Amino acid sequence: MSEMSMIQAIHSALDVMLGRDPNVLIFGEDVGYFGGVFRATEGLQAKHGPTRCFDTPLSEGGIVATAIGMGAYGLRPVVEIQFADYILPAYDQLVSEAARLRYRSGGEFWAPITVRAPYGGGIFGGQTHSASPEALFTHVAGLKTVIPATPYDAKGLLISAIEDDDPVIFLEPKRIYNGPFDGRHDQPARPWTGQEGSEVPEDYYKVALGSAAIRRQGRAVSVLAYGTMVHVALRAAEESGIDAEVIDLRSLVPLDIDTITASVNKTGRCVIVHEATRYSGFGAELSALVQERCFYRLEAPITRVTGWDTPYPHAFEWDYFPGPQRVAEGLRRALEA
Amino acid sequence: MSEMSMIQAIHSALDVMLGRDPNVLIFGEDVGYFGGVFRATEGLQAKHGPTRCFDTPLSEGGIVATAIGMGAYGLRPVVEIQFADYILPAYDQLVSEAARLRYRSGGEFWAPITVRAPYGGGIFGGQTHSASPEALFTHVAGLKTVIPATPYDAKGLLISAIEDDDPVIFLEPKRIYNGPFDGRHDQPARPWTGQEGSEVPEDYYKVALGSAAIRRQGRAVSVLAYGTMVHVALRAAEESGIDAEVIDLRSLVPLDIDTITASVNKTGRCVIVHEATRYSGFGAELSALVQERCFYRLEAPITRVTGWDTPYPHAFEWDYFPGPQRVAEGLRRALEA
Amino acid sequence: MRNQPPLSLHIPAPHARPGEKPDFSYLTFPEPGAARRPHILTPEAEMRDMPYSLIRVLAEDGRAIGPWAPHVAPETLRRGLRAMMLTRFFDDRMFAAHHQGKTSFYMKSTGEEATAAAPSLALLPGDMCFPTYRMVSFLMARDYPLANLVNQIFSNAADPMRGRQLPLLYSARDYGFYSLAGNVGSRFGHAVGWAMASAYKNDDKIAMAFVGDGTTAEGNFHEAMVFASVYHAPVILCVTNNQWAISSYQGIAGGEETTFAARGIGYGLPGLRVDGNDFLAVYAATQWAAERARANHGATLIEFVTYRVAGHSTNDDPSRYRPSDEARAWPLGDPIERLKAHLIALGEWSEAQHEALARALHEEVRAAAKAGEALGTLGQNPPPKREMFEHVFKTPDWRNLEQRRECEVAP
Amino acid sequence: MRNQPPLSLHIPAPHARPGEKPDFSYLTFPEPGAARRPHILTPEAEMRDMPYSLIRVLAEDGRAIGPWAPHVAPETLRRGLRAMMLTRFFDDRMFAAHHQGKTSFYMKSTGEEATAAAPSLALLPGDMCFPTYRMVSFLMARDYPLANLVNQIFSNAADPMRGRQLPLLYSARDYGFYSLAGNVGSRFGHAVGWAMASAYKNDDKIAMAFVGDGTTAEGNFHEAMVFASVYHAPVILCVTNNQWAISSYQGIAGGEETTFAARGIGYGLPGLRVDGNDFLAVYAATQWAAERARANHGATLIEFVTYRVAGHSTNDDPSRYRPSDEARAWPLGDPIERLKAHLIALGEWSEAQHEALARALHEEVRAAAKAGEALGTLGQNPPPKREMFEHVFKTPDWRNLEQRRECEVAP
Ligand SMILES: Cc1ncc(C[n+]2csc(CCOP(=O)(O)OP(=O)(O)O)c2C)c(N)n1
Ligand SMILES: Cc1ncc(C[n+]2csc(CCOP(=O)(O)OP(=O)(O)O)c2C)c(N)n1
Ligand SMILES: [Mg+2]
Ligand SMILES: [Mg+2]
Repeated sequence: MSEMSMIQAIHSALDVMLGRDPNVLIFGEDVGYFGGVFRATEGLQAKHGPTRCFDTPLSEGGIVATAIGMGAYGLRPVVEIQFADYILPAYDQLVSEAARLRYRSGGEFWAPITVRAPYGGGIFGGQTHSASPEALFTHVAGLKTVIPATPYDAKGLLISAIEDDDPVIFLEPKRIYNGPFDGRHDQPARPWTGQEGSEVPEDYYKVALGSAAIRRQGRAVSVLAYGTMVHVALRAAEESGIDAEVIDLRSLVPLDIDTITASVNKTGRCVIVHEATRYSGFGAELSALVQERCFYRLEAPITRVTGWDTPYPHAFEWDYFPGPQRVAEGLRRALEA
Repeated sequence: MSEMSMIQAIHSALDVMLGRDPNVLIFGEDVGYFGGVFRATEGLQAKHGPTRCFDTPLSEGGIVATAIGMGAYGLRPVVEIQFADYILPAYDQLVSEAARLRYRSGGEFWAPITVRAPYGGGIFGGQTHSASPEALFTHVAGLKTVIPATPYDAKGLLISAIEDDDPVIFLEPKRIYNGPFDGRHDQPARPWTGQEGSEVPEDYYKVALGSAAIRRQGRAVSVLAYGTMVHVALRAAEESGIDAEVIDLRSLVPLDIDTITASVNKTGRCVIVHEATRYSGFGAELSALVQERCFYRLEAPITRVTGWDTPYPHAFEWDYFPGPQRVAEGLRRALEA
Repeated sequence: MRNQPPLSLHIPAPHARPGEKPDFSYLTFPEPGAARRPHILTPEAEMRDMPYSLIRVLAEDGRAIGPWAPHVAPETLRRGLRAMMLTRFFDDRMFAAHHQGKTSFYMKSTGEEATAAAPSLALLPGDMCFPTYRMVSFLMARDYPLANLVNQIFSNAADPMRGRQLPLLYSARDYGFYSLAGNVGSRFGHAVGWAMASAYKNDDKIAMAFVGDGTTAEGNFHEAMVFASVYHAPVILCVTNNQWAISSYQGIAGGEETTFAARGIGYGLPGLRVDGNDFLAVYAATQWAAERARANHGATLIEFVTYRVAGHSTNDDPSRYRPSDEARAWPLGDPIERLKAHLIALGEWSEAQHEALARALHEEVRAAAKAGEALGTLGQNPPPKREMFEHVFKTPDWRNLEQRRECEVAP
Repeated sequence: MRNQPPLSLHIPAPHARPGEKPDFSYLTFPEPGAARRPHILTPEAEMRDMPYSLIRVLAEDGRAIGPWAPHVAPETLRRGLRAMMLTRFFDDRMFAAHHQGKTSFYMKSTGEEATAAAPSLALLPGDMCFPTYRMVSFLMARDYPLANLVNQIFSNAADPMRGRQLPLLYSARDYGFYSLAGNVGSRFGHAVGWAMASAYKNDDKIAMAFVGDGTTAEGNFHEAMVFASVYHAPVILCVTNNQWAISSYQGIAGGEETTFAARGIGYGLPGLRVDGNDFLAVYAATQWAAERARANHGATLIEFVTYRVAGHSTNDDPSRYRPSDEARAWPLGDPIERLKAHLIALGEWSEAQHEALARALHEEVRAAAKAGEALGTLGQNPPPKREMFEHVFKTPDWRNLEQRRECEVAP
């Protein structure tokens, strides 16, 4: 065990897997010699060799296509898309190829690839460094979508993703790479040190895909969140004094539907939080599932607290980003009703 | 007025607009000399000239990028993507460029383009000729998404889309190009002749984007549908004898939220129908909106009747396609509860 | 400068449309045997003439001439001939089956059979082909069971794709034939990745991938070329230029601006232009590129110049957009006739043998079709419904299980 | 065949890493004046040597020599010089402003100023440039108000992008400067479409678009090339090869396999390779391609060979991946110094004038920055919140209106 930031935990997962499995290799833009713009692969090329971790042409479609072909051969490629905003040139490869390869070939070929991408806002990244595209993947049968909220989970989930025989989109909330940001942007940034989830084993371990974590037990209202929003939600519960149960989904596909329904059946109220635009966001699916399964226990409308239905607006970072006050307001709405 | 099939109505819209506005031009794969694989542009090249309607290289990304550039110049390009399945190579252009051009440039540039694509199943088209990708567009701020269900609407909505100064994704339910398929695949195909919505003016007219049509008044349950599913839902109401109010959304963005909430507030029950995979489909957004706005009037869980969460499986067409029996079953579920 | 005529938009148009005389004058062909054959380790900079030439081996009289004439055992040539003939019979039968409602869709490869049959025999076991939908002759040359093909085409209970995939979008891993899909071009980069994996593992296998002339316009064509070039991937990347992409002639893909083989130059890759109806030329070019790849000298782009004799698919009527006698005017002949003439010239084949083989293959196809029909055609005896929910993931998730139950009880 | 060594995966690596001696031996340059200048209507087939040459005009001694030496009024040259100098001062000031927390992000174009300043002056009013983020010198050469730039960089209430866009992703329609975005390459095809629209309308305007060496690997580069080639679009497509893409040297984009200009050959387009630090060469090549385009002869691909002297952006420290003295070793010099020497050699400029101009520009930048700061820097005095909800659509829909209300009352 040692204390790690999320980026260190991700680095450790990659390092461990390169060491354990010669079929694991890493590539992407600037991930080789330089170690990635967020340093997730720092030193891995020097340590494991130039064919284990290398730079690619600036071509997301090419990166994912190459990974799928390698996966079909029998390797386990882990690729980095520099920002989730830039995953769209690879979208056809992910949807039409990776997601369907096993199904359409009657099980003859499959794509055991992991696509890592820093995602989300809170860093004044404007329209092209802030995207939260998770709903574009959750709609696609055959893709798994995973989002960690702590260093411990990041490492354990990433190792699970790499060893998974299905294609996994692994979205990393870059705002919490270095500390558990809770949305209070006017306060000094906190490091991961001393925070829950920052004790990380140095070696191999897994956190299973498809199990949520209850980050805060509560009886008044269930909050469904993932990534950075878990921390914002915890903060909102604290600030508002509302006895919220905060559930960190960890993976959106597969989804831990049992933990969700158990919690909402208990509290009778539900608030869903995400950074992505609201309309057709993953919150819509969560809302639909909850009302389908917990209808008779719901005492108030399910509330969504999300990014607005606009492109990510650079100068309005803190008006767009769903901060603890907006989440707290959502909690109050869910309780008042 | 004359009777038209949906494909004829679309053809007529294109013909009328080529005639009215020299800034309108049409291009796409096989749309020129040949007139398109579904014949939407038949004869238009011969009539209006080779620069008004022409073939393009097989490159959906290139087609949409070219259209955006033309739109920025001041033209109104109408492009055809041969099947909606093949729109994904253009997805980045639509999301990162077309949808944001006006916003990011402070209103200096915009993309008044219309992207037509035959979509949906029911034709034994398998995984790559059956896609219903509407939810991939509705999540994107800045894009409009329109889906007609009758010849009259197809022409009027398409003309509105072409004249609209925002980018419009115009999805054409190809199963009903030639007749109003209601899901009874074991019965002989019906032509549009004599069917409601097949009387179409020969000239210019518009159906406004953002207004739904109530296709059947009812008091027992509201059915939200679009495209082919409108006809399936009507059939399901008829077969089941349930007094369903069938709402044809016509445009998903902008959405006619008032018509929807008024109906559900009246009936207290809601069934949502679409062909796309269920998880994170557009039905999820509809479900979320309805429960947010009509919570206290809902007497039963909102039900979704949709495609399964699998790729579109060729041999299982009629097990996958939400037919009238499955929709009727959904209506019964909504009433029994 | 403003005194010149205004701009105008150039829209390419083919030389002949329905009712007009076929015109292939745009194609200029060197004589068989004329193209030079560089050493396989030649640097790209010394081969920049190759994309503008045309590698041809079979002369009018059936002899194999020039530096590209490969050493192929007559037995291998007979296998190739058999594969091409079998393909043609099979295509005809399945096309007819579509008209009888036994399947939803079919596509023929008539006239192009050599571009897949010859590579099939030139590649080694363990190599992987990333095909297009017009390459069943690759499988035919490797004795892939006709029953598998037929059962997939009929989507019956024995369909190896379990009813999930369109007819003719085959997958045959053990035969070195990668899973097809309906989207064009999106597997081109997989081939590069697969080849890179082989190099990464210090293996000796190579990959060979195909796209059509039309498909070269897709972004993924370029991405594959870039990766192949940068990492010296042991892959052969091929463009089957059959002059048409559905109704669009090759000029719409840029074929009037330069050759498709010339695309290689922009990536520093050798570009070979090959008579695609010449079995020996296709075989020789494949072998050249394969040897170069196995020698760690990286990728080659090959353009196979051929002609799509049939319509694009069962949905297509080519007489709507090209002269109906265009196929007959095609100057490079028929690959089957040309290989047959060569074998006869070698004294390794005869008209009588040919006829006997034709009868046997015809019967083989008939029997396979009948057996498939007995098992079931489209909509009759499909695979069990549960197959719809398998293989979405390696292990079904709760949605797959719930929905399977919902579907199985559905009315 | 199986007796040869196994395959191995080639990973390109640059000639020098931090701590090593800079090494540009991979670049071979013909002398200034040496490259031939084909007539603008020359068919592509007769220009296939051009991508492997290098168009250079300015000699060591400041003279303009050879067939590419353009006729440019000294006044124009002085404007170009001024634009480049202004850019450099501006870049330095804004880079510093980032360190002071006044903006979120900045990118410099140091060393590459000629590649945008010269085209800005060579194009005609009404033409449209589709730039990269390293081309503010294009705007500087057209006297775009510094206030607009500064206000956008500071995201204050006077930001012409209304707070919605990152700093430095400008849009200036009236100055012939198309809206930038953070995604690389995705506007390359817009330029082709824009140019096709001009041809469609029988207009006389042309487009000029830029991508970086790294960005050539994106699929949209290829798609733009294909459309430009097929429709003879009046567009100049440019690759600014500054040797680096963030930390990846140009070999990772294929630059060691051939030149980027050679990509043109594969599309039947002329490919010019140009000394990007030579203002006159850039000007001359732009003019050549512009004339060809306006004469309805279609598109040209130009590679500008230059060097990215600064880090990629304010987030980057290039000494982590390349020798810190690499910029000094760059063999093609500094575009400002070279143009200055030329003007002096012409007798149209002097050291004293240069110094006076430097002082004036420095002050101009200082004043603009101050004025912008007074209006507000990042987070101080942003545009009104309602701007967040405008221009998503031409007319806000109910979601925009509801959410605007929700946001305006938000805590
Ligand atoms: C991405 C994509 N876009 C469009 C199509 C529709 N389509 C199928 S085949 C085809 C033409 C392909 O032409 P070519 O590449 O020359 O191959 P050929 O059919 O001649 O063998 C088209 C447009 C498709 N399958 N995939
Ligand atoms: C689609 C996309 N992928 C990745 C990035 C991240 N990125 C920004 S600039 C850059 C390097 C670009 O290099 P090059 O094209 O050579 O331009 P230069 O910065 O040298 O001017 C990268 C990888 C991006 N902006 N867009
Ligand atoms: Mg073709
Ligand atoms: Mg660069």
